[in-house]
Amino acid sequence: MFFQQLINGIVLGSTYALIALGYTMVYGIIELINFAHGEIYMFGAFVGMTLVTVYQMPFVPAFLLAMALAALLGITVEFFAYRPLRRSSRLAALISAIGASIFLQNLALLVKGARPYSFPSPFASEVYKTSLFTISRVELIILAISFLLMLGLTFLIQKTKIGIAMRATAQDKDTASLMGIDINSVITITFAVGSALGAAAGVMVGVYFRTVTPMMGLMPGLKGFVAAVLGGIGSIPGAMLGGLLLGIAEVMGAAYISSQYRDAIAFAILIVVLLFKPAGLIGRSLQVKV
Amino acid sequence: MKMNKSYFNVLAVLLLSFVLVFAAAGCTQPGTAPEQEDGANGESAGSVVVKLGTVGPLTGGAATYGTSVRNGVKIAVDEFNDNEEAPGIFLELVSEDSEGDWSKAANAFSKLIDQDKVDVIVGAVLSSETEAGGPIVKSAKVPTISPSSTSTGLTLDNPYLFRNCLSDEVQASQLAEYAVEELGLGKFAILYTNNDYGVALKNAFEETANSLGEVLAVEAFMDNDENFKPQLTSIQQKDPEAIFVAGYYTEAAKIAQQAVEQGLEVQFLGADGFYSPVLVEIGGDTVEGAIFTAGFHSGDESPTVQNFVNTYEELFGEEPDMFAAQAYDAARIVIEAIKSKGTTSEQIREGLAETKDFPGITGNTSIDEEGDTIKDVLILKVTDGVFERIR
Amino acid sequence: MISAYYLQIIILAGINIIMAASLNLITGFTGQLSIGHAAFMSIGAYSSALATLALGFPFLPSLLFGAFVAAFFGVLVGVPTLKLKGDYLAIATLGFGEIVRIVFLNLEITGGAVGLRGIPKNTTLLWVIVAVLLTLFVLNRILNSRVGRALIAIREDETAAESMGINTTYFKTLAFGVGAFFAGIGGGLFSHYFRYIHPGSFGFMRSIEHLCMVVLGGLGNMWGSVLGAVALTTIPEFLRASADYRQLFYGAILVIMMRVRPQGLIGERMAGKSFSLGDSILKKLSITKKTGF
Amino acid sequence: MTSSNSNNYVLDAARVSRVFGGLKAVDQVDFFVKKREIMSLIGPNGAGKTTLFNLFTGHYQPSRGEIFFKEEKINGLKPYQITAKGLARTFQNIRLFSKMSVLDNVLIGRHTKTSSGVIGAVLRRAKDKQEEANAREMAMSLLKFVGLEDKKDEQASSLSYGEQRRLEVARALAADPELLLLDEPAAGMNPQETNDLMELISKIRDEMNKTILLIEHDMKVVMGISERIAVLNYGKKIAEGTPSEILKNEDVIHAYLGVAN
Repeated sequence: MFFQQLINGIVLGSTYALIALGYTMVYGIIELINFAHGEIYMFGAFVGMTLVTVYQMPFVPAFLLAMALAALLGITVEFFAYRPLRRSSRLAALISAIGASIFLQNLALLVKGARPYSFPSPFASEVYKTSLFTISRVELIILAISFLLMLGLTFLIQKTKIGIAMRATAQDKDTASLMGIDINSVITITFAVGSALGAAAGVMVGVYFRTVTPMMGLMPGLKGFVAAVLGGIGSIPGAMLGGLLLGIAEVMGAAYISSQYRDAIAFAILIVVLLFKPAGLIGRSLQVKV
Repeated sequence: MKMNKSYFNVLAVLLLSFVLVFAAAGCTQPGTAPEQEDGANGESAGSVVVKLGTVGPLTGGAATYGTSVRNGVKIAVDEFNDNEEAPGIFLELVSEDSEGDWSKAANAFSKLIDQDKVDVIVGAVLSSETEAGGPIVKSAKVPTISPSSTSTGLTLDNPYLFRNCLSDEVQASQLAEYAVEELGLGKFAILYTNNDYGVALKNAFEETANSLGEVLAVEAFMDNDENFKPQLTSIQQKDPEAIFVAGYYTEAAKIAQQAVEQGLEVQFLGADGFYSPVLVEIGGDTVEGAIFTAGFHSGDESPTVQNFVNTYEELFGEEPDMFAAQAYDAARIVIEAIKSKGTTSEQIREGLAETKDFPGITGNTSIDEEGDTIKDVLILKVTDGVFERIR
Repeated sequence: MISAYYLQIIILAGINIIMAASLNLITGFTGQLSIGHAAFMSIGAYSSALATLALGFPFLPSLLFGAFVAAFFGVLVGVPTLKLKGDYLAIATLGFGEIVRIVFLNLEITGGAVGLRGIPKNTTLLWVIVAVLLTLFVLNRILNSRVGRALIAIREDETAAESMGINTTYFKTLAFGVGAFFAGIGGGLFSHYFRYIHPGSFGFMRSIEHLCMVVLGGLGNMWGSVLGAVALTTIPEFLRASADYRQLFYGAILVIMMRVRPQGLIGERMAGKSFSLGDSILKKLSITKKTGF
Repeated sequence: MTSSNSNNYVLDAARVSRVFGGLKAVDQVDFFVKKREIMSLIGPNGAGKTTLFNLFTGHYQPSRGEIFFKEEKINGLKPYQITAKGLARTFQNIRLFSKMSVLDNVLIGRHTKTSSGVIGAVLRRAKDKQEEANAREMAMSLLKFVGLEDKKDEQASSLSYGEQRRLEVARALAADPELLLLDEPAAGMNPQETNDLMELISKIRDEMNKTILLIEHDMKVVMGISERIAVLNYGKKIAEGTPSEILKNEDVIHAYLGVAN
């Protein structure tokens, strides 16, 4: 049973990790907790579902189009809710983000209604059994896509020009700007990439659980954020690690301690980790300069 | 901030005017109320406007249930007005959002009572919401009937609070008996949603099932959870013959799906929370054969049921669920009380308290001296993607 | 005679003033970002209700009992978590809040998922007014004293504060304890007003709501908290008129308000001292250094 | 070996080292400051001067070695505990409580010498009022001492650079310290302000009987007021002595001219 639960945790955790990546990228650049990220995830799931069910689009193009549209939404949200507050306090921006989140969630509610939509899985529901665990095809696909996206993101950040610009901006906005980097477009691209990843997670979760609802972003959004912090917010490998650990912790807690306290156990682990690693697992806390 | 200030002023003004427009529109929901305003109170024309309020989550995680309730009530109200069931009496519907938060539900109750001066309320939806509203309607003496709050003892010591829903204890124990005696099952697992509904079902089922057979595992989940694999993996270890899912349809469908995916081939059992087309929409083949208790069956041939189902589909583009049906019946019970006793709150309360053998779409309904419902429990089975009555 | 509905809104606004003002002490004045204030409120609400129901306490002692239990947990949480900074502290308080909610959902003594009913309705407008005034009075006095200076110094520059001989851990814990104490009072008033409590109302969205009140009103400004609490209690009620568009407008209003007044409704210095202080405080809340990718 | 047997040593550090991930920022430094002395610590940028300060004030813990303040071992103590023992400091990059008033800044400096807690704050008993009044009186006299009494109600961030430096000194003095550590007090000052500062430092020693240790790059200040000078380079103490001795020291000249040994 242990290995089965481990697999359960890894699958759950990889979706958290994808959501956490969006949070952490935005945070790395402008130190904003992008509260509306959960709604972008929801939006991505809706777009994917609509394209597949209404327009009969094959899965892969639908998936990519959902990512693209979510990227646009991310840019729009940044433009209206965050950009005007860039010079204000971080908490003002946080409240604006919360407002944007409430707005988007209820917009979806008005347009789509409260009832869950069914997202028929485009994959055959095959199950692979080994002696230690069973894993379904959807789960394997989710793991593979998550892995590919994280690989792609790492490449983008480490090897491309825009990635270097992002890292430079994250380090020091003013200096980066003096070096001729257009901060606004770096932020726009960061939102686009982060939102696209969120949408990818949304579509995959939608397919996995075969449902899409306007409220689906609420808890995963929170968990994604927690995962990002657990890993060390601002750090991309941290977000991946944090997501996986949170998923595994949640599953193991439910399996071996008590399913009633599933989330409580996950949060307790989070707090304990932070007490020992106050800047998250991979986050570097700089020594306060006196 | 170097943004154009006047631009924001324009935005703010726009928003405010929106609010005002909706303020005007919100007072009377178009289509539900006749032209006469309650200011005249209809004395001269001999017409009376009875205001009926609803409270339930229209936003937030439980919005789907609250919306169903509002829809169900709306059909009953429209029907009453359009058919002029009681000439001279018009029903006006005012719906308030509780966000699924009981303290906000309390605000909604107070607002309906004090601002809108409603005469009767159908609501709230979640038990915690109705619990919070109970003291308010009691002191304001506004009769209230909840279509879905199943919490044990909810209506005790409150002569103004009634409900129209199956008792969790009755459903769960009848289902457990049926499962053992008719289906020949003996080894059970329970997966319950950690709210008053799930807990009450779990407790009752566990007690009966343990006396007739054996409960091997009990696991919990939270409302709006999506991933049930850890619980299902633990349950699978115990190798039960059946899983009783004490929760609502969305989660139940996902549970069935994930269980089957994981190779857990057992009989699924459930309660009236399963009753929604969404169960099959999402669950597909995996919920095939699931057996659950319910108070409503849309396959029922009776004209009232068919009429309701058709109207609902026409108006809202979907099949009604259990919340909508019970809400419709609750509103019908209110209407019967108005017809038989009168239009004041006190008369409606008397009428509600005396409800006996009301032939609703959710079965014959009586209200006992505590304000609780006595109704028949149906047992349904998912057969070829539709609900079939098996008892 | 004032209608029961308005009375209820006024009472809720009063309770929210207590919540916002006490959170302002922690976040606005001491600079420690907390997203778990509802947890202290729920601890106060449950303990005072249980003191009334199980121990038969009169109202005032049960309120104080709830407040002290909340303060105890404030200190208990504060001691280990306060070495965390900025968003890491925020997330730890959020986690604490969720843990508390889930514990209440599963405990037998609190009625678990059914909630706790039959609490006598002891909270009246008079009680709320007195509690609000006392809260503001006490917080104001604390802020205009040696203790308050130490708290604000921590927010302004923790390193320099420590160099001035301020035991920063002690004072941060103190701020958490005092903040939690008043949140506990707010919770006690809440439970004895509604006569029923359930963990559902103390989730992280409630904590976020408290934070919105503080930031919207103006960080580090007690009048701001009063205004923020009143605004965010009444706006959703006004918006009931917009029916289905209500929450949509609520979200839009938050965004627009922050755009128009990012420093909060009352951001800058105004009459009285502790009831003032500016807006750029929040840069101090970001201690987490950027780590880059 | 320097030990704590000389009674007039206010500060006495024995073979103190501090390593940051392989880099020896401070390397086995012996160091002492005598009572009522004005002493300077100089060295090229990155020599470890501020790190040494931070070791004295408890912001950093030494990797090795011991530090005594008035014959009492202070390593392991937190900065606030060390301040309470009578060692106050200013910062290289001014660290005022910028949103607070000038007077409040000084009052915070008085923190260790006052004791009112929450109860006192709320009740304002006679002794609390008395304590507050005394603290204010003391703070005002310090503001007068540094020439800022007219600005007491202004926000600290609104002061000019030189004024901010003086306010930092007043704030440190409010703790009534025996030893005052000043980290580059003349940095960024114009010649007039620098002269005023030198006068102020002498006054602090002469009128208030304080011991002063300062880090400074401005040689005019260093040579003008120091009785003793210690020179750090690459974390090591390379020289120590009177200003005239230091001026003649070969190692020091090399260090400053950047010529390799």
